[in-house]
Amino acid sequence: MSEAVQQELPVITPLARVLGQDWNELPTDLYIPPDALEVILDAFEGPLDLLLWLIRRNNINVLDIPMADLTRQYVEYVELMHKRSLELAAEYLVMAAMLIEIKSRMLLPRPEKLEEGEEHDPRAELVRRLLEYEQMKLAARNLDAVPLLGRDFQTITVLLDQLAVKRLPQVSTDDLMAAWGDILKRAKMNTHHKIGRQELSVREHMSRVLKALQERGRALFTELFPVEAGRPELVVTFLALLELTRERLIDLTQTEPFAPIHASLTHVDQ
Amino acid sequence: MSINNLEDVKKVLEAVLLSATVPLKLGELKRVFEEELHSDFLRIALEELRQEWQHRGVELSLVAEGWRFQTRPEFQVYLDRLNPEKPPKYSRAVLETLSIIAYRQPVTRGDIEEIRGVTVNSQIIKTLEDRGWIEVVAHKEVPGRPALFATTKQFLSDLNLRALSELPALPEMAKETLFADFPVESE
Amino acid sequence: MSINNLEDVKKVLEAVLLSATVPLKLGELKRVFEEELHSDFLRIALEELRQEWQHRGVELSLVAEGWRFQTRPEFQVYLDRLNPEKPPKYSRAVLETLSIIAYRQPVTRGDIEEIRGVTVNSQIIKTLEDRGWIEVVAHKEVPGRPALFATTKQFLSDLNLRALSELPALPEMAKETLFADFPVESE
Repeated sequence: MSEAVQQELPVITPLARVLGQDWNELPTDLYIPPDALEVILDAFEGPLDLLLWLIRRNNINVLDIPMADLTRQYVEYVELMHKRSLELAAEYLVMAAMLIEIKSRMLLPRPEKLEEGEEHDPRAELVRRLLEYEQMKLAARNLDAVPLLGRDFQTITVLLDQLAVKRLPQVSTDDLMAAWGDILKRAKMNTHHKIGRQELSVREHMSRVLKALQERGRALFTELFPVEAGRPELVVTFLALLELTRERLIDLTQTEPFAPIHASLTHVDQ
Repeated sequence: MSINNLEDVKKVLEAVLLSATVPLKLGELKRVFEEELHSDFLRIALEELRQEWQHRGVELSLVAEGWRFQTRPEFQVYLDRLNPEKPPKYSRAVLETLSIIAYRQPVTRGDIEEIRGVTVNSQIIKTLEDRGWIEVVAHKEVPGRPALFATTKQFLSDLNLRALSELPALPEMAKETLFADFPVESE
Repeated sequence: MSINNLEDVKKVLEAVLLSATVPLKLGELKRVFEEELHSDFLRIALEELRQEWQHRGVELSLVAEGWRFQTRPEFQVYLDRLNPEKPPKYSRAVLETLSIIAYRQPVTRGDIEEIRGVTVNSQIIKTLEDRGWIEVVAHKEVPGRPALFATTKQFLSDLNLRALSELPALPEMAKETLFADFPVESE
């Protein structure tokens, strides 16, 4: 595990650049060129991180920390930072106070054993926190190594066929009737005469005749009748032609009596 | 992983194209490989890939912007069930206009306006024309020669009707008043 | 197209999952079919599909939020050549905070600060919330009612995991001291 811990030390490559020289490691003594100090401080995530680094660098057994040495080193770092007027997070000072307190308690005579086999060690709480932080630090590194969406792999979203995806509103005959109902309610028209299905059919044939004439321009009157259709159809077509003429939508022309009758779309200029 | 055969190239192309959010051109696909691959080699790989996907719900196709995977239209029905968005609805104005054209054809825009009592927005007519439900069948010989609109065959088939006469008869009240004072006849 | 065999079901599932924008659960996949398909039948189809995609650049994966297709990490090198911008790396502070929430959830900001020994910047929490990885699941009934954070399903899905138990195991520490009186558990 100690290798893992070594790797986990804050790594900035180079750690700092001072007077044109790269610092790839933290110095073993306490002298740190002032320009590098801020960079080094930035590399630590807080007092626990700095303490862990001191412990691991000095190969200290975390369960048996020599408080005097560790406190001295830590406090010297903090004082150095302070002297350089670096903005020092309050946590660093709180930790210094805590270390000094543990150290002084260690100097006092050991109290009686609290419980069977268990001795109260003033360092216990510090050790617990150090180990817990170290564990989360390692866990964070492991977590970062897990393949991550967007970084290490991507999801698939195949495009939808654009034509198919466009949904058009559907209309039913009920919708049309309802729309008519709305119109009528608004119009409040008076009743004069009835028009039923037959009229509607005439209207449909009016459209059909107009379409046919639009394609051909001009047609023989007789050609406009769907011969294959039954008698009612022929009658309706005839009514449609009469109605179209009455509404001046088509012209019926006959050059002389008994000559073929021609139908054409009305043109103003004719 | 080194790329040394057609199968490997196809595997990479498939992964790249499936995960892409935009169509990719041949030049872009080339850039994916460390090795300098010949365009023809890539084209062969793409063509083989396209054939392998031929009988599936997703297809590889070459569109103007490049190569892309897309769903086949036949599978849209399944995707729709997954996202049952409310189907879009036509506005009341569109429906009223459509019903006037259906029941009173051929009619001009002026006729529709007179019946509805309000101006008919061009967008409404365009919506119905774009849908392929109405068309201009003639022009009325009055000043301005306004277009006469009628419904199309497609309108009938989309509403599952064989002829206009299959449109539902209007309610009694409606029947009585429907064509009264209809502007065209009232002259 | 009617669905009457395993191959057809697989074809539809493939098209639906390839075009989906989010992972799909079994229940959602069921809804895609008009026929009432048995869950076990769908599971078999999904498992067969997963195996068919086994040796390709894309894989069918079951994550916390459901089934989805995704590229294999080994193919990322090709995708990166197409889109050379790498997503930003998270700082140690963000990663440590995320780990604490992931392994110790639910935790308050105070709990996180206690473990890390420093104040937790609001920006760190916001970064993780914006990513959709953590959320407030409750408020602790102590003065100030601090928010209790937990990881989301999306966090698991983004790490290609189905459950928290699939997270990498916590590194072994000197256990006898470590869990002696962990603040969250000590209440």
